[in-house]
Amino acid sequence: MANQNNSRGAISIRNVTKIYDPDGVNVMAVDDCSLEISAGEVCMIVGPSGCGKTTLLNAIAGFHSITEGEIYLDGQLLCGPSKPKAEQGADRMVVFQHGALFPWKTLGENVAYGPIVQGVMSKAEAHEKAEHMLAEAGIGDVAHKYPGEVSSGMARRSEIVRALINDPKVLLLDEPYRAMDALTKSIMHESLLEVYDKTKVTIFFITHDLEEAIFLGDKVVVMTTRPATLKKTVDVKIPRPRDYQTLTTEEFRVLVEETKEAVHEEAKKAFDAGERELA
Amino acid sequence: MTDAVQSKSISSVSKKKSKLEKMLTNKSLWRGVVALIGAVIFWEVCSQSKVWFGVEIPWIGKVPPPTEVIAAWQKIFYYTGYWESWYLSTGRVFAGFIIAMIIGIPFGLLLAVNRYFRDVFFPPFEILRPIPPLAWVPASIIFWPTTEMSIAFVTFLGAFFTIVINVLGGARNIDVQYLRAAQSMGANQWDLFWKVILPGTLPSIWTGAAVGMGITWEVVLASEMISGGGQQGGGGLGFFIWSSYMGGTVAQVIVGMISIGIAGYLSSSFIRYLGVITMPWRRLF
Amino acid sequence: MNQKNSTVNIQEAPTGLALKIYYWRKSLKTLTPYLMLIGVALWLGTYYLLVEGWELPRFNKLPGPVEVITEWTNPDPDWGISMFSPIYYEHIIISCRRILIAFTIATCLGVPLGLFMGWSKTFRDYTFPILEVLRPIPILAWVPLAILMFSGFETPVIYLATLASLFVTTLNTLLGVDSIDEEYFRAAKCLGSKPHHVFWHIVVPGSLPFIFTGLQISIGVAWFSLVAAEMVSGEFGLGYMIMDSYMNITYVTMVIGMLTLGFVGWVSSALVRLAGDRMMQWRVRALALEGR
Amino acid sequence: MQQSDIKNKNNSADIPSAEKSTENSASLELRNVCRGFGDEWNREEVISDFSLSINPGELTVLVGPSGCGKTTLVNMLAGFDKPDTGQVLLNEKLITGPGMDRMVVFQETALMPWLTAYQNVVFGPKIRNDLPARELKKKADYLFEKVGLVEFKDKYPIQLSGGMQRRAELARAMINDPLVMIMDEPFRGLDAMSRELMQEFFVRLFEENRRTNIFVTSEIDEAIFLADRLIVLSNRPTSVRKIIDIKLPRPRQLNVLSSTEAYKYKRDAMELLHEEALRNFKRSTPKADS
Repeated sequence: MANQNNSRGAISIRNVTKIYDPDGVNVMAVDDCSLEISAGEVCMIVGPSGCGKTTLLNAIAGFHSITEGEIYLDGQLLCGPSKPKAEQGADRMVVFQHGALFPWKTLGENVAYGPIVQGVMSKAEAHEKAEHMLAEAGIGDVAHKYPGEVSSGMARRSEIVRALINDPKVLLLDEPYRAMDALTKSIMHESLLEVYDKTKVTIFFITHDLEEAIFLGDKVVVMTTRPATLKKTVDVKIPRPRDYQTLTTEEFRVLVEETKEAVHEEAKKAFDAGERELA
Repeated sequence: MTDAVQSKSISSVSKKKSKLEKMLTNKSLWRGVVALIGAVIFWEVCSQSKVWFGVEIPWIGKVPPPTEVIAAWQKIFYYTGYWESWYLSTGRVFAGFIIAMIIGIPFGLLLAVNRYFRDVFFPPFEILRPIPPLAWVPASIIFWPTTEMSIAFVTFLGAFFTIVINVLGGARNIDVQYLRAAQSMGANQWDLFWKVILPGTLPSIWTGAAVGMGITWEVVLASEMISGGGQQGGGGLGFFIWSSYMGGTVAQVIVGMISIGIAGYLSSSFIRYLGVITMPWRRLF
Repeated sequence: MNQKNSTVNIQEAPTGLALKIYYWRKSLKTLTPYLMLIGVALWLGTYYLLVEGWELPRFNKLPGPVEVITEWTNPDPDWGISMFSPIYYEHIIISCRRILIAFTIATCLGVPLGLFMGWSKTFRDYTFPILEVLRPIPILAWVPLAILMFSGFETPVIYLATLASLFVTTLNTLLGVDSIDEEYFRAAKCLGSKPHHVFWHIVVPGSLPFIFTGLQISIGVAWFSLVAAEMVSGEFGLGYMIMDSYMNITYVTMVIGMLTLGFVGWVSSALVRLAGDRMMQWRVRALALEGR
Repeated sequence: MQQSDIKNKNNSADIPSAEKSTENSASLELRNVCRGFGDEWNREEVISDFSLSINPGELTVLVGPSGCGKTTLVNMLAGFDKPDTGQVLLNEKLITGPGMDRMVVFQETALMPWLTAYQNVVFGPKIRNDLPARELKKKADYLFEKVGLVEFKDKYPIQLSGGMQRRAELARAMINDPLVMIMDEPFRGLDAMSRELMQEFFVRLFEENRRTNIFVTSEIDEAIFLADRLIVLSNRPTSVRKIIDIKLPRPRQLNVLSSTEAYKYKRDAMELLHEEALRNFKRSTPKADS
């Protein structure tokens, strides 16, 4: 299933602005943000919580519209002035922060749901492929279990398999490992890297943890606090395949040192804004 | 937690729409009004269909139209007996309800707190609970000397089971962390009960009360209809509806139905209001 | 540092009945079952003492437990109602038939109505206010109208029980649809599902837990209204039996009627709970893991 | 209330008794403790033959994979849970139940939602009424100033951010002058920024009165930054895989984490923990971190 030709999945975001209008109080969440993500690249978006990174993801996935600017995927217009809201499709698969596996379907049924519903595969074919992919991801024996019965680590892994079975152009991840403790997180990182090395699918990954960004990403984009604009872009030249030893190499430490100040500054502003708001 | 905090700071940046303005432009509110008016018109047309078009629509055809109901309501609006039945029914409802709260809440809390008490008293409670309250009406008429007391007893039963179940449920799933934190700060059994379990169960006490109130109105109406029809029937909205039905003025029956609907709604919102005042910390959700 | 095998399996884990017997035997060592017996004995004892033992002034009119049980188990009962008399079972069957009809109509109407109200905002805006206005009116207030609208005895009684459970089922189904997390809808759309997929694969299974809580309340409410309707206008059924035995002062059959009602009510809600667990395996297993 | 203000408040002249209790900090000890859960057929020994002694006046950090029984250890130290066999001792005396000499701050907030922050903090002394009202108020106000929540005194917990709730809980624990503070992954739910600020704040607090502290976490950076002594725990059944003495200079600053010495400790711990986490993942079931 590995699509080696990484000629697809290039996203180009051009001067996108997003103004929310909750009950008449218009608020700018994204301000004139431009970003180029080449095909097969792992782009990490780092920024303080609530700074509008998720708004960008929602725009690409087609959950929300954008006010100005355009977003292209492999040259085709996803959304722009003429079409503010992109259609949702399996080419841009989203993995949510708290997970969205259907609790009433077994993990196998969850994974097979996409192809069946799109009519791409027959029921039997889809289930067979689902089981095969789950086994490949090392959790083959849980295919008949319900999401409520397996650990959060396994559930998250099967959610990524559910995304990959549709052979998406882009994987959109919204802080997928935030609710996990650090050690399960390190295993999740390794499994994601494994999946990436095999499929070379473009990954748009949102996180507020800088070390996670540098460890996983090819490019790390630091966003300002609200409204979100690009503050700093760092190219991570660490060779692939990477493993947890990379976390303690000198090169990694220097990169963290370099970007830490920028992230810290933005986080402090967001933190104080939050505190002042509550007082 | 901090995400929710950040999003709040978004709205403080620009002008806030006033509450009324928001209400008026709320589309679903207008649709609701249209739907209600439409329903009343539909009722009018169907009831009048015999007179206007000569064809009688099944079921609704036999029901008097709204115009007739309003006329009937105006007629008895100034008739003291009508408001007296309001007063009597509400009195009975609150009598039964308050007794149910006074006995039900401590009983529920004791069931939750003390294991042995629960082992002994929960089985008989569970055996009696499935018996619908109205099945007790004849038995309570036999037992209690006056009809007034028998109605109050059945109303008490109606609310009692619901309140106890809600209080028990609420008290048993208080987060164990609160109890542990209080214990490590030197709270003895008594402190734990008054300072942690009681406030922690308050929300489910009020839910139980709101549901219990709904049931008491149903029970009072039924007991008034069943026993009120008898000798020294003491009036009340249930009796009012039954006697209007016996007396053949169906429009007045509908007036009775609407008034008891309003009375029920007012008393439930009163309970919700009490809940809001006694739990200031919940208002901020 | 010795790494012992962490899970010590002494013998194969018992399941199903064996599991229940195991827990039952374990509970025998504790005080609970004995206290429960004491509780029931206490209740029956006081009932017996007050009515038949000391025959206190107000209580002596009521039939005592001994009297009721002897009548209940008496092959040819004095007042015609006992375990062996066919008329007793006729009442039960008629009442259960009425409940079955009312409950099925209410479920077949209420669940789809609730699902559509949850599914499309406009439909909800038009129908929810009407429901909310009618809901506070107690079911019994509908009795005169029901008798007027429907001829005969059967339909008004069933209409009342249906109306009672219709409100509860619709409301709880609506709550069920609202309780489904927005992210499930997004994930489904992302995976390329068309509207009807989303309805059958997300909305229906997602709201099932609330639907079944609603059905449990609705069966209780249905019995509540059925008894009342039968008392006031019924011809057969348990409610009528109780009222009839009150009218001609045969109080023993009244108590039998009440206890039967309680038992049948309990059985019907147990059946609904069973159906719920069967339909929602995923919840049962998740809850089991949390030790509930 | 800027974070920096908290620092210069600390050296204010009159420090009420809460801070002078350095000399009575206590030592804790676990002697071959065993604890298991479940019925015969799925009996699982979460902790078997576990021994550890915690020196007085030290910040001991326990780090280990999720589900390795850290929380069970905390519950036994705090007295909420009793070991099946073995002993848990405080100053050589057997621990029988919860007490105010061992105060716990939990993972999820245990602030009572129906009490304001101030009422939560004074809850302990009030029910024990072992302090005259005037002095209690002075002590509470001092602590509120110290944790930087003066303007939030009369807010309900729901109105406070995650970081603030933690600080209120710290104040609530400290007002009882406990001999030992036990922290069970208190900063886990916070976002990265509040977590760093809380870590810095907690270290300042510890360095000031050197009270015996037990801190449980699964974050390695947090463990190294806070610890005098780092205890690396193994998978179930929990045992001590390694004890690492963190010789980083006190008072600790956040940038100490990017020093080469800190990286050496991190690599050392990572090695063990990654292996444990992998084994745990293969066998893991969704049981909560018991």
